[in-house]
Amino acid sequence: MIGKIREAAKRMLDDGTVRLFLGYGKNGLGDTVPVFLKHKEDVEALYWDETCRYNLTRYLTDRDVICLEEGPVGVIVKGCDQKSLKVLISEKQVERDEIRIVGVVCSGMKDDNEEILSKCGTCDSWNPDETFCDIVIGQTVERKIEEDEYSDVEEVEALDPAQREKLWGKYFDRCLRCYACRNVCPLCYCKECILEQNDPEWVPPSASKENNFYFHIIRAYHLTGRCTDCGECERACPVGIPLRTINRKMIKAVKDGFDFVAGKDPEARSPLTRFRRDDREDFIT
Amino acid sequence: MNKRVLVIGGGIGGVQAGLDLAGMGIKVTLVEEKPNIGGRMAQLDKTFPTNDCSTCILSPKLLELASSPDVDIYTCASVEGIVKTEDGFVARIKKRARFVDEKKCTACGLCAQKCPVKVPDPFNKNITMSKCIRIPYAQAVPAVYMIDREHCLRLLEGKCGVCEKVCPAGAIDYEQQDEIKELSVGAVIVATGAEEFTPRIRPEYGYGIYENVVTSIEYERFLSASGPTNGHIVRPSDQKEPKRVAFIQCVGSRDVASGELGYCSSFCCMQATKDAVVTCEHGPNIRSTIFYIDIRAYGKDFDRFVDRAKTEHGVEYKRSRISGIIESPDTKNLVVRYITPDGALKDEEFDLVVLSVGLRMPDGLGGLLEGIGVKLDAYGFCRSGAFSPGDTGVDGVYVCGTVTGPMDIPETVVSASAAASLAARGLVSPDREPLGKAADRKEPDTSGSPIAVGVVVCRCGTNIASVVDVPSVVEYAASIPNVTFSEELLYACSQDSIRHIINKIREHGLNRVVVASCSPRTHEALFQKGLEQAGLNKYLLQMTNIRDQCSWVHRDTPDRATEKAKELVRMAVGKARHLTPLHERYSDVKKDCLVIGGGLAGMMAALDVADNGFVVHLIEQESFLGGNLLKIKSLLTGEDVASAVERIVKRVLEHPKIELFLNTDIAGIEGYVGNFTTKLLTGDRETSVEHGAVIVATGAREHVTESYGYRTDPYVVTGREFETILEKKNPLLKYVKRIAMIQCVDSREGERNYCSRVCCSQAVKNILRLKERYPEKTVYVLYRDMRTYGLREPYYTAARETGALFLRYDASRKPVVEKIEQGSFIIDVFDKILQETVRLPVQLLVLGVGIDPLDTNDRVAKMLKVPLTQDGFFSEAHVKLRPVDFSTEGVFVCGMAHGPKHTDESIAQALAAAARALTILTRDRIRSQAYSASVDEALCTGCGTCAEVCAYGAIEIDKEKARVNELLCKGCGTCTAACFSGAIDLSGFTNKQIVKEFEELFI
Amino acid sequence: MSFGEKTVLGKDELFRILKSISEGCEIIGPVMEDGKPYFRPVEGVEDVAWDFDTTVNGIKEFFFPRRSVLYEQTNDGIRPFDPETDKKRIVLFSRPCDARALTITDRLFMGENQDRVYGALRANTVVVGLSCEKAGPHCFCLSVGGSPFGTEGMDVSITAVGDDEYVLDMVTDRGKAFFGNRGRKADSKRLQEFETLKKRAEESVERTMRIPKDLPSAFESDYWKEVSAACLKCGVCTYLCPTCHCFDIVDEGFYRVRCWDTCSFDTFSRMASGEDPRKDKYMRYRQRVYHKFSYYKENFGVYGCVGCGRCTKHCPVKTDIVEIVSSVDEKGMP
Amino acid sequence: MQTVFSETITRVGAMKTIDTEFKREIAACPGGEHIMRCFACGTCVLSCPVSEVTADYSPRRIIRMILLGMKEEVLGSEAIWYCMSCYRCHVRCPQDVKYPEIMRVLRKLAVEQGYVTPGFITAVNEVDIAAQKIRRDMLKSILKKRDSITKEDIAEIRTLSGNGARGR
Amino acid sequence: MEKKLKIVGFLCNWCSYAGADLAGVSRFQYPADIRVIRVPCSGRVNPLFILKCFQEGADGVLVSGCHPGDCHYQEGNYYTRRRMMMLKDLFCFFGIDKRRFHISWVSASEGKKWADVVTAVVEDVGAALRGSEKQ
Repeated sequence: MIGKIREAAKRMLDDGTVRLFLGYGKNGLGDTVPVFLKHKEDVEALYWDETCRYNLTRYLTDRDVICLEEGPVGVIVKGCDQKSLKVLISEKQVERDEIRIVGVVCSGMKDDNEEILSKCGTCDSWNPDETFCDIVIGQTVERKIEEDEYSDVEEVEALDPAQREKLWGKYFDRCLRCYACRNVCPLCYCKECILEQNDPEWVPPSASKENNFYFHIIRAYHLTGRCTDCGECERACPVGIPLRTINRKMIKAVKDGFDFVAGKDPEARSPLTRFRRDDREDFIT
Repeated sequence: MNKRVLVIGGGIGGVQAGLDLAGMGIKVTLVEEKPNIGGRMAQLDKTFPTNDCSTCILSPKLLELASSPDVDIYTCASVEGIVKTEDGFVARIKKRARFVDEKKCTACGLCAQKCPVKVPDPFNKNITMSKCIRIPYAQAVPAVYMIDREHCLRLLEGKCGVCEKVCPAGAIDYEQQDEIKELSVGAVIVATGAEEFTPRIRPEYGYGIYENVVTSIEYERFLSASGPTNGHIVRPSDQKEPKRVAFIQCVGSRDVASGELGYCSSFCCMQATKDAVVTCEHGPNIRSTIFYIDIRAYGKDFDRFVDRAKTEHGVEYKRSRISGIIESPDTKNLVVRYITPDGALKDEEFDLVVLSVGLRMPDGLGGLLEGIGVKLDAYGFCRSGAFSPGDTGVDGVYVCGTVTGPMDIPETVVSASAAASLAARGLVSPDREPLGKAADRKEPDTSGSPIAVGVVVCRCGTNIASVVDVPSVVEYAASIPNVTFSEELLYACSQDSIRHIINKIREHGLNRVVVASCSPRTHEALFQKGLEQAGLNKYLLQMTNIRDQCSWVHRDTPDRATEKAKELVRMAVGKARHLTPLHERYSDVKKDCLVIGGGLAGMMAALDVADNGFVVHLIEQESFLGGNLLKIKSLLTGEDVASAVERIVKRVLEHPKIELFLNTDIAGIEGYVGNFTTKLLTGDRETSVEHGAVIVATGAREHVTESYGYRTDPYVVTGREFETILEKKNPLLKYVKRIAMIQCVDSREGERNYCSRVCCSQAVKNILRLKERYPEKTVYVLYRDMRTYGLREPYYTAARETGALFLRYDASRKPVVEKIEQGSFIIDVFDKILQETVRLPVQLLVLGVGIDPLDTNDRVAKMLKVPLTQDGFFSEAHVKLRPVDFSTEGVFVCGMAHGPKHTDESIAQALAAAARALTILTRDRIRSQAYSASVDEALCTGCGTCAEVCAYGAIEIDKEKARVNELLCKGCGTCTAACFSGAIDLSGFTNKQIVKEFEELFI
Repeated sequence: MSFGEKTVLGKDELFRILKSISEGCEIIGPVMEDGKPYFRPVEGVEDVAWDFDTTVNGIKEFFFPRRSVLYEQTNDGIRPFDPETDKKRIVLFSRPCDARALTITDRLFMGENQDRVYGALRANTVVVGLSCEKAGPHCFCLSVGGSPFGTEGMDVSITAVGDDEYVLDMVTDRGKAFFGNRGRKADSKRLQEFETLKKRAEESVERTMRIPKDLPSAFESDYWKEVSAACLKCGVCTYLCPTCHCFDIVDEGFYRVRCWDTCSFDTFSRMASGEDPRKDKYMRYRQRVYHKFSYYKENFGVYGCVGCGRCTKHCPVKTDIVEIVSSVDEKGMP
Repeated sequence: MQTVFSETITRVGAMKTIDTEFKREIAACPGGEHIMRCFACGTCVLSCPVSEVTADYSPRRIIRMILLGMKEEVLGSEAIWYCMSCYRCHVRCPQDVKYPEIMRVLRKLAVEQGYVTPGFITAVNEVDIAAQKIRRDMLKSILKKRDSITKEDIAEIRTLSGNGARGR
Repeated sequence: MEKKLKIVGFLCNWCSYAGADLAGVSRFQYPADIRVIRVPCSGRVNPLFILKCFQEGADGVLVSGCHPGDCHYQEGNYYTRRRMMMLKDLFCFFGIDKRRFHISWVSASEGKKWADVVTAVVEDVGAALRGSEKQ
């Protein structure tokens, strides 16, 4: 698999179809890190194994990365990353013809202690979408996709308001406001996040429990109908807050409320930019 | 052709006609006898059915007229004579001297304070005394004083002269002479109105003898906060608050005393109901009772207003015409004898009696009108034909308002607009040079200077001050940071208050103004105009509602209401600090007009607009024109309908300016005032038309009833079907001897709790037509209230004289119809007079079924974004003063789409809608509001979310940035709430302004 | 610096001593939360873990809190806000690198104009250190002048010497006051064992960072763009770093609040005019490296880093500072 | 005279024939022209001094019976004889029905159609004159004390009319 | 006496604000705990406003607009409906009592309904606060 990836990258860099190639490599300690290759000679730095968890589409909107080289960019995407890419394209952040998509068949990523990530069990796109990617590397994998009952979300929904507040209070007490969850997310591409504005100031920047509550509510709301549950935010959080549970709550709400799943169609926009005359009204006073 | 129109009379009719004409760019001269315009409506406290304070909804219109550059107003003036010339008329106007220079007088009131001579105050119906030099009332327009020449010591005997000494503006001029002016005009509109009956016409009511018997208009002054008693109801005899107030209806109306057959004055039932409700509101221990013959609540939401009066306010309604009043000498109370429903006589003592006096024609007017060949009817009214409302038979002379017959305010406003459209004929055309562009005043740049907020807290008479402790709110406002000036005013909306605010702005160098008063929806424009006159950008105004949403609704907790008012003021200042100057944007006007519906109203509106030279696109679903009118043979007043319809349809078909679309549906209407694009569907052919205004005339349909076996029995017909039977001499008539007409079928109950206005008159018309040909047939009419209002009452009298028997029934005890066999019924109805059930054998049932809205109203309403009423008819902008407008600019309504109405009323409304549309089409440019979205390019990521939610397609994305088309943007702000990064904001309601507004609550 | 004589105590007796000392004190110690070690305030000594890897958050936040109110708007003007700093506290089992980090942050907060909050908290808190038997995979304390058996910043240093015996080393007078005459004096056999354990611990520090002598000359090289390309500009490395002490002061309602800030955020060095001297990502990452390994060293003679390795361990994209700094000579020099 | 259609109109319980032409018969007589204008507003009943003291006398009901065509009930009723033609109802009627004139016509028809003997009319006139005399004498007695009348005197007079109760 | 609550009401100018005016005109009484902010359309109400209200100490928030289909700006309240549905769901998920956040449709002719809505909201918010104090 690694050989094919390197060869594909080399060809692209060589014939100039891409000026920059985003892939996975190793650092000194043997950890997998994102690598940015400019020359066909560097393709040796590319690796592929079950720890290539990063969602590289994040860097397609990072001005500091894109401006490294003029011209089209090649990027390796797994099935889950591809969904984020579709949302980015639908929100005009990435021009389809300015990127070359190298889909890699994934057999489920593993975390630090070698267990398959919970998101991969229920993932329906181990095989990247041929019609969407430029090249797909690896044999298609036939597997039975586990039914996603959103048990983590239901667990929280079973609590009464006071218990919920206590639960999230515990987590948000830990939150450092380091914004790793925001900065790792491919859909948080705003030039200046609403949290950093102070005229008017929407959420105070200091990391008290209450302020953190409102930070996470805003983030969850801004991802409603857009988040594809790639899970990077939860992985990046140093203090282990179950951020995926929050995002999946909204994914479930959007699914139930508007029968919409993000990341399926690069043309479809978030349901909050659409409406139906007969939308639900059971919550209206 | 001379482009000036003379409007005689400054009541609400004359004012509305003047406004519409000015709106079309036509010069207007308005002549009013009294020292102020506003007429009787200015004397009213409140108006039904919404209980709006009359002055509050009237003064914006008076101010708009007074400040319009195209209108000259002559007050204390009368028209001596009018002579016809080839290109119009020459009017001789006598302007009586005011002895006060209108240009200089600032209405400061010093002269009145010092004037030693006391004179009965005519505005307050001589209840209180006023001074020899006075202003009619606080919010009078024009706000100029006047010396009463009959009582002035200086004028009569050369003594005193105090007023000249104290007048700071040097406005007093004793030498001022009456002037005569010759004025040549293109057309004349007579809007001189009518006067009230003096109750002396019925001496048995003791008016003028018993102190506590007052007329309805005097009582209005008692109720009015600016009246003699500042809104407290007191008995004239001992100035104590009365416990029980009686209202006696039909004083002078429906009475031979007012003319051969007597007529009804149309509005007294509802005015009494409103006054009774306001009286009950003054406190739990004050009750009102109304004695009436029929309650004529025929207008929109009138029946619901009466029901609310009964159920929520506890007003008692007693059906009994009062024969006389006796005063018990010691207590000065008044004993009123009435008949109870079961026929017993009862006496009840009242502390105060209000006589609901009707209207009659003033005597002097006849001479002037006859002079130009205008004929008056038996009652002295100047009637015009049903199919030509406002017409006087003399070309160029038109009439409107109560001079054509007693009517309520909405009908007056409609007839005024109609007269304006007639008078405009030939004076307007699409290529008229545009209206003078409002010179953009040089506004000082307030961005640099420190924020100086002025706070004005309005007492609104007692409306606010009776609940909210206004002085403490003013004092509190002064303590808010950046507030450099705060003050209270009795009526912030009055012209003198506006001038006062303007002075304070200049004096204190204010660059933000907060007005705590009533709803910005009704008064924002008024105060904004004040700021403009003070040289301040009018968008530096922030209003906050401490009346409709505070004092009126927190009456029982005055302390919390006061605290709320304070916080509302602080919130308003919070937002005001961040207000920035804004400027309106201009867009061009397409000169065509779209008329939806080819019925009578649609055709008349289309003809009127087209006759004035503008292209009309007339859309009709059916394959023929005429709508409901085709099913009517003649009108109550006798005019033949068929020939009239034929004439109108012919004119429409041949009119060069009318583009007719039959069998056509509307697929969609896009755009906004001055710039609509409508997609039409004829079969499968789609065409689109561009136009600047829309007139909705979709009409209505007869109600289909299930009652009394109508659907199955040929001998049970509706009123309209009976008319066709009469016309076609149906053989059934040979067999039928006795006919029963049952009124209010399915009306005024349950969901359809409204009166369809026309069924009573239809029954009367059918009786008269029937009896002309078959005098021997017997007719029984079973009714709940006979609502043949206005000049239709004589026809009701004539119907009784044919021998038709009118039996009243209660909703709780409806007539029981038993079908013996085909064409033979027995009706049991309880006759209150005989106190027994009377059994009537009849062969034919004629049902008065009323009128329902069309089911398609919903679809049209959605396309035009206009609301429907609870009953499904189109809901106009204001029931009283904007009866043909929608709140959406550029869209108007007329005919039965607005609600059930008579044929002549439909036509009047059609001409009115045409006039209103012309006020738009005659302009080259439309000023659209200043609020618009704008994008901060540094923050915008070009994601396009804002463009997705914009209903007006006002946002495009180019070069990865969103761009707003300010002309299309309507300022709704939906995009600002969709944007993640706060890159797009809405001027006038920016994120910062809204946050700073609610943040004040938590400091 | 230590007094030289060491004492030995059994685990139970040590536990009892610690219990008695921390009577009436607020206890802060390492606990496991959701499978990760954190320093948290705990109820009692019994809740504290005796053996744990490098904790996620260290002890910095107990002296330089994430959020502390400085001033308060009261009816009669703005008043300094005094958090109850006079409460006695005890930090149990701080690792040598965290304790040594205190000496670095002391240099900032305890200079001539001492920080009111930080100073009070330092004065009222006893720091009980626990030496590292075995270094973690990311540790490189030796390369920056630290040591797994270091005692800098501690009041007393405890070292486990096998079969439940602990060697105590009183570092400060306060430490001496608490633990002075406890336990039997360490005999030469124990001291010998202590030295061998120390040597073994130091050998277990696999990672060494070769800090270039002349970092400034690599300032203009494109090297920094390459190495910082993957950086997400989040605040994980700085907020978990025991020596990072940058903060921002904001007004929240009635309070003027000091809260942590990080040089990697876009708004950190943006000036009122909108101009930003360190606009691009690589400039900010380079600044983080130079601050710790060049400027701090020049000004104070010690590196601004204690080699705990948290920044590499917790970085979402595993940016390895050791490799980056070590390869400057090779790849970054002009 | 057109043909008369007789029909049965039943007042609950008693079936009576009605004559729809009765109202026209009266309208044809001078003074009765406006009978059909009545819209039963009740002013006549309220202003009638006789109604005030006579429960079952109501001018309005008589008019209604005429309009309904109950000829026999009307001409045969005692009620039509109570009217003392004081004309107060006539003055106040808003529709100028001229009720007293209609009473004169009814009385003429009642005599012509044999419901009463001619002599009865003179008897009624005599009653009117006697009633006026009694009224004159009573007034004479209280006029003496017109400047010092007391509440008790007034109460005493009221007892004669049964404390104002109708129907005495 | 009922504790004074701080409830912020965001009212759309064309329907709900007019309905509130009509409630005034019809003198329908309702509790004085609500403070109204006039916005052009309910679509203008940014969820951030509601968050900031709660954050700054509001006891309850009410967003009121035209009935769907009546919006003066054609579609504003359709988006409001979806946004508020998601926001309310989110609030509940994090433990904010759903009785403290209300959305209502009040048209220009529904004065009585406005008074009833405010009364119901004030009761709900009061109950929610009493409920949480009990815990």
